Amino acid sequence: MTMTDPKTALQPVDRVEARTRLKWLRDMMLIREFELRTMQAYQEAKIGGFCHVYIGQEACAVGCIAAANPDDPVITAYRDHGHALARGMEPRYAMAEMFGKTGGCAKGKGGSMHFFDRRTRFYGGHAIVGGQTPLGVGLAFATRYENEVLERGEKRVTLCFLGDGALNQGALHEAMNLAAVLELPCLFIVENNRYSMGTAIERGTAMAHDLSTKAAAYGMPFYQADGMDVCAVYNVMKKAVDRCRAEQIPAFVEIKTYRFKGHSMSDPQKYRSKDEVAEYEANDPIRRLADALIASGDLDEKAFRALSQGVRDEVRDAIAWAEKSPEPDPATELYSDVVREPFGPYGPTTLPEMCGHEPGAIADEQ
Amino acid sequence: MTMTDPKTALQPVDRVEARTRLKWLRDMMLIREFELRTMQAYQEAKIGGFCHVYIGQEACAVGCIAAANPDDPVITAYRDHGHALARGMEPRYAMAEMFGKTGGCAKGKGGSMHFFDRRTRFYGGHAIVGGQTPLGVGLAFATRYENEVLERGEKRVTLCFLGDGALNQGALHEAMNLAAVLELPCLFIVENNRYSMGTAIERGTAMAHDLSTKAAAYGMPFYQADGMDVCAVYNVMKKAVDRCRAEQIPAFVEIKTYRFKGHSMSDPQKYRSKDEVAEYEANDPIRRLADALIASGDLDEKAFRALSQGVRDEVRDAIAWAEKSPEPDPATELYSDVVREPFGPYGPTTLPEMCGHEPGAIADEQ
Amino acid sequence: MTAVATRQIQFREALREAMSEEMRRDPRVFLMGEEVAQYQGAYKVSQGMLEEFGPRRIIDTPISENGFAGLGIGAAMMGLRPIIEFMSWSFSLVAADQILNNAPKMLYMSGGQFGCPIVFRGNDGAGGQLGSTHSWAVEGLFSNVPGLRIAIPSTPYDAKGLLKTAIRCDDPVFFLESERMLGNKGPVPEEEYLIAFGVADIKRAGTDCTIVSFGRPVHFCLEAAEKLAAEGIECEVIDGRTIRPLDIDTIIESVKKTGYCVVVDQSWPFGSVASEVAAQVYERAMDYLDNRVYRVCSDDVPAPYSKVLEQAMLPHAGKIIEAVKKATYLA
Amino acid sequence: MTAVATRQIQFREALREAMSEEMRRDPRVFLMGEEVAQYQGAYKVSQGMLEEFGPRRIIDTPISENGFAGLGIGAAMMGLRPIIEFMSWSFSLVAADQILNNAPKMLYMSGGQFGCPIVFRGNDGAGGQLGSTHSWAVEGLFSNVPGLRIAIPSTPYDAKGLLKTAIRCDDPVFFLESERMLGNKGPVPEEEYLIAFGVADIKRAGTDCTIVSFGRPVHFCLEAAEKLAAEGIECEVIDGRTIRPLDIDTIIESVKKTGYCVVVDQSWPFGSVASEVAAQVYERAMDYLDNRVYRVCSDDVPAPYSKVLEQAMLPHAGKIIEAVKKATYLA
Ligand SMILES: Cc1ncc(C[n+]2csc(CCOP(=O)(O)OP(=O)(O)O)c2C)c(N)n1
Ligand SMILES: Cc1ncc(C[n+]2csc(CCOP(=O)(O)OP(=O)(O)O)c2C)c(N)n1
Ligand SMILES: [Mg+2]
Ligand SMILES: [Mg+2]
Repeated sequence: MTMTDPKTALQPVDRVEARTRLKWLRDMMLIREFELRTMQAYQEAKIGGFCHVYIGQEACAVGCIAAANPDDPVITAYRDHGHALARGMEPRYAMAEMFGKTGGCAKGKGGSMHFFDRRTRFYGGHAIVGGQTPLGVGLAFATRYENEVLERGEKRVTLCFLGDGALNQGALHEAMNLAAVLELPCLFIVENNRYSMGTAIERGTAMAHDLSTKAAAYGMPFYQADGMDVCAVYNVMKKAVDRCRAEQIPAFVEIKTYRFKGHSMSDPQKYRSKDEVAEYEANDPIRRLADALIASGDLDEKAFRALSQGVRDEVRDAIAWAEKSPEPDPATELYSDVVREPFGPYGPTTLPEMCGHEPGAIADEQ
Repeated sequence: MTMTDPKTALQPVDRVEARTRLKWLRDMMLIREFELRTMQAYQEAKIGGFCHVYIGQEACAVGCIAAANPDDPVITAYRDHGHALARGMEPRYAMAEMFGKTGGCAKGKGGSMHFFDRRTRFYGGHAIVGGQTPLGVGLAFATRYENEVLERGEKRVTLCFLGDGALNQGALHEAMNLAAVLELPCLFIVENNRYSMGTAIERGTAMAHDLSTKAAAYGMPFYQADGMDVCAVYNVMKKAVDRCRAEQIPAFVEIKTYRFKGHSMSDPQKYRSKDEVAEYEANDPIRRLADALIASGDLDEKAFRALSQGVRDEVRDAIAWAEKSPEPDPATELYSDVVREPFGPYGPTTLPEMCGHEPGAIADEQ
Repeated sequence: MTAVATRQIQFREALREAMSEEMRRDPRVFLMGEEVAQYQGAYKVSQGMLEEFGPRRIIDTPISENGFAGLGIGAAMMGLRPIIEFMSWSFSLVAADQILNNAPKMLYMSGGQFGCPIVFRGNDGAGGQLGSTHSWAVEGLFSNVPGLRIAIPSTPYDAKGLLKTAIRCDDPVFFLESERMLGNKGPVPEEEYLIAFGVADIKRAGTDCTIVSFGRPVHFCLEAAEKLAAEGIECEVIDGRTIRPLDIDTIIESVKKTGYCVVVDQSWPFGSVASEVAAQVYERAMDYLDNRVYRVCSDDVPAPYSKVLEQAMLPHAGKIIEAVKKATYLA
Repeated sequence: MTAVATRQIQFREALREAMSEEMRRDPRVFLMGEEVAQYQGAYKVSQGMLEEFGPRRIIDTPISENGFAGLGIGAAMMGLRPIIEFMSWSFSLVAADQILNNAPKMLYMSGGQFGCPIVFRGNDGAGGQLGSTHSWAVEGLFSNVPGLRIAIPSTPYDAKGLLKTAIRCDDPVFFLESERMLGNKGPVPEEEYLIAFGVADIKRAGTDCTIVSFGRPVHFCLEAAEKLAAEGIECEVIDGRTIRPLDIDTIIESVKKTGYCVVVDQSWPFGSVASEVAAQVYERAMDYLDNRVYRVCSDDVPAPYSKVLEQAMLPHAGKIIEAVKKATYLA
């Protein structure tokens, strides 16, 4: 495992065309733009509840998901916008969800912390720290079960993202042990942004300086990547994904990253210095990839501006769409989607508008 | 760490007089006799509920507790008879507890799995697997707090015993991480008897063949001892206890042991072979210590028979005492000890008879 | 009294049959839990199932309830149909977050995208002198939570029919068994049948007082009813069979007829199933009630180990008889 | 209206004062939880306390609720007096085993040897658009369990007095605050005072209908009572203040006077605190009731994120007015 030195060249990526890297750039820019507008909408009180933006960490979701197949399940914690978008959720459904509208990816019932997308096999956005990790192991279990018992489908791996704060939850340890003893192809991907809220990882997690010990405790292969370099993330993840797919085993991946903004929308950030933030900002994963693509002649300033304009337009459209999407009607929505087989006061279940576009896309499931 | 070869000489114990080893022998014999009579009483339906005997593991409790000071807190799981006795609970209170009598160490309210003894700083018997480990960390926290905030008492260490099955509970991992980051002098002592109920440790725990990885994940010192050799247990634990006391840090201790009987009183034991059991029985920690003491001239057959008779008498007396102890009266006992400050239907709290003998012994606490 | 030919099987066999039949019917169903496979079940409920279905569908786990409960939920989100066995529901407390925050809410939170067709099952309730930590009657806690169904059979017949329904249900089901009843025998036909949720069963018809209960205490109610019948008081004993959904209609109908109501619940009294049934009975039948509703619950104390204390704490026929007499102004 | 001079402070300040005063008084008291120290509290409840009491008594933890809840219990067994902060009671589900199996039962299981003088406190209830996992009103679940006390203040005055009592209590206390109220201001005297547990407070006197509530919804009840007063209906609003012990006497006294009763509870209806209050009111005052008891709870669905859905789900003045009108036969 080599780490690329910040502010120098990105890792070379084998067998990946420049076109793909341009797509990664656009994906990261889309997330960034989406999150900037999210912050703005939150200030304008169009978004409520808790809201955690992904600015600074874009290379993690984009690089990891690029290394996986479209039918590999993905699950994450509450800082989930980036993963949902990187996985292919249209920004409008994401934005409408935060606006609490019926057009949202969860019809306004989930909110920022609980994004879901059946079509892209994105199993959510989960807001209890660590709570998604046993679920991730369950997804991995199900893919193996489908192969081996139901005798269908290809070998798949599950991407289970978590924050460094989740290292301290018992749920993760039970999940890792289960994945190890039951041999389940689950990648535990720690987005180590060095803080859980105001707690620096060293204050909360023993052996924070060497997370390979956490993998070793379960006999799992350990991988580490520079999360400010999407190419490095992709390279490391590709190795991890390929191995776990072939051998149908779990692995543990640490991605060293940083969040440029506060923990949530109400964080005075007294626990870290402005200098520290500035240092990481100077290592912006988007800027780095753009520079590299310009240096290699695959991008010029004009094309870059067009990309910027493109994502701006897309997110502006998303907001306009979200604004227009209707508020849910309590008379029908409050008691629907509680159960699949209605009884008593409960109404029927329907899929969100988002899923309507590709009916039957995952008819094999459920 | 060296393991003594089964069926060969025990580890030499520095600075321990033969008299002390004779006491260990008696302690182990007392536990053995107590447990044999417990099994008998259970068969006779004098004991109810779940009941787990300690036969085969006697050297663990005796060796560990010998290495600690009397004011070091001790806590364990539901297989707790050995620890309570090794710590100094009189057999009568233990037996009466299982008989469900008012004279029991918990007035018949706790049962076999929930022994407690304030006088000997034995903080219980806990029946939820792994559930005692955060409590153990809390005891260690309290000893440090007493030293550093209340400015009283000596440096203490907490002995927190657990079974190998508890390795798989999230509670343990949260407890270990907390002990590590808060620097709490808690010894996590795994009595690795190779099975949790019918599950061989390799089937339930990743890296079962090298538990040092579990310690390493939290940056804790790791110790390992042959649990069939009380001297080896003592030696290793002495090192661990001394270091943790001096440095006020946690440590992880694996004691390799074996339970000669079934998991509980209703276990057909199909998961292991008779040969395997016989092999361990040939390595009986009591027989080994007795042989060693005979070989060194510190014990002869006559003295050994006297010891045997002594523990038989003591346990027989305990049973007789337990038989005679009255059944609790629901009219007064059902609603007492629920709260210390009675309200509504609740009556007052009283200490068990066991504690009455040394009033004020732990007046510094509570 | 339908057919003398009906075979008698144990409660545990009824459970096993329900699971095995559904596993034969639907390859998506699997069973997971501690000691369910090689050990043949801590209480022999799954005896022989490993042999029939193999280790990919009958799966032993380490002692990691939160982990494997969550594993089941994840698998259910992908369309599998897990049966997750808790050796005891007392151990489900370490899994409370997964079973309460995830299973019953996934469908809602995901706006209808991911359901959770899962059954959690295991022993519930006290009575075996297991002490405070091991004697939970979790219906007192968990029935507060929407999005889940709770079934609590009292006979082998109901156990089989309800468990089959639970396994086919597209939503999460908490299935509460009782270690004290696993050896009970009762008639179970060879032919397949299912029992719908939300349909109470009148286990004994009567005119003088309605007794409502759930799970194991139903037997104490029947015992009490027998004794009361000898004194000329004919009780109607209603076995709710499921707590969510609650078949309040059957209860109300009976109360309208008898005018008196006793609710018997093995959990603690405060905010219990008994409180709920009582509150609903008043709400819907106050004008028909000729006395207040009497609740018989476990005493409001932690479960003691001692046999005499435990027996004093739990509902039993004596307490029920007393409550019926008070309710009907005979005492 | 006692003294115009009484200073007004925020709910969070009242909590902080209670903790700080008790920590000055008793060195065995310490505060532990996520972000309580260096961050000054996720909701600024513990602001400044690290500075005053130092890092040995104001202790930051990793995100390990089961771990540090258990740590607190262990420390309490040794005689310390921990205050354990849950950033939200919603996160206490991962600690359910420790807080339900250990804290309230240790004294009983140990036959009177080891008590557990501990306070668990944090935000409870929905209302901030936090969605299903983060909106628990845990009183609906936890009040079933004996051995613990549950306090749920609605004003800064009550918060301070009850929290001081909680910290001095020799038994475990669950202390339920509300993030929605932390900024609320109210009169709190400079002088020390304590509020006993099990003593309800009549927040508004009235003759026509009794409204019983706990915690934040008390304010909705008062709002409803104001509006109803304008229509000539004088409601008596009783703030239970503690759920365990429940001051049923004060409630019964009021119901005997008014003849009507509405119970308002922010948790789900089934087996809730509202069910319990209703059941007890019937049991003790059925002959005085001129109508059935009306319960106003959250709707029986997972908490939605959307503001309109969430508002529709929660109790509010409009629902309470409707219930009072129904209860008093005006609607
Ligand atoms: C069990 C639990 N405890 C506490 C919280 C409150 N909380 C939300 S996010 C967070 C910090 C998590 O940090 P990390 O896992 O590093 O993720 P990041 O915010 O850095 O993405 C905390 C404490 C929670 N959601 N769940
Ligand atoms: C959380 C929890 N799950 C399951 C059980 C049931 N149970 C009791 S003992 C036991 C096996 C524990 O094995 P181990 O920790 O190795 O201890 P040993 O019996 O070998 O002393 C199990 C599964 C329990 N008590 N608690
Ligand atoms: Mg982080
Ligand atoms: Mg073991």
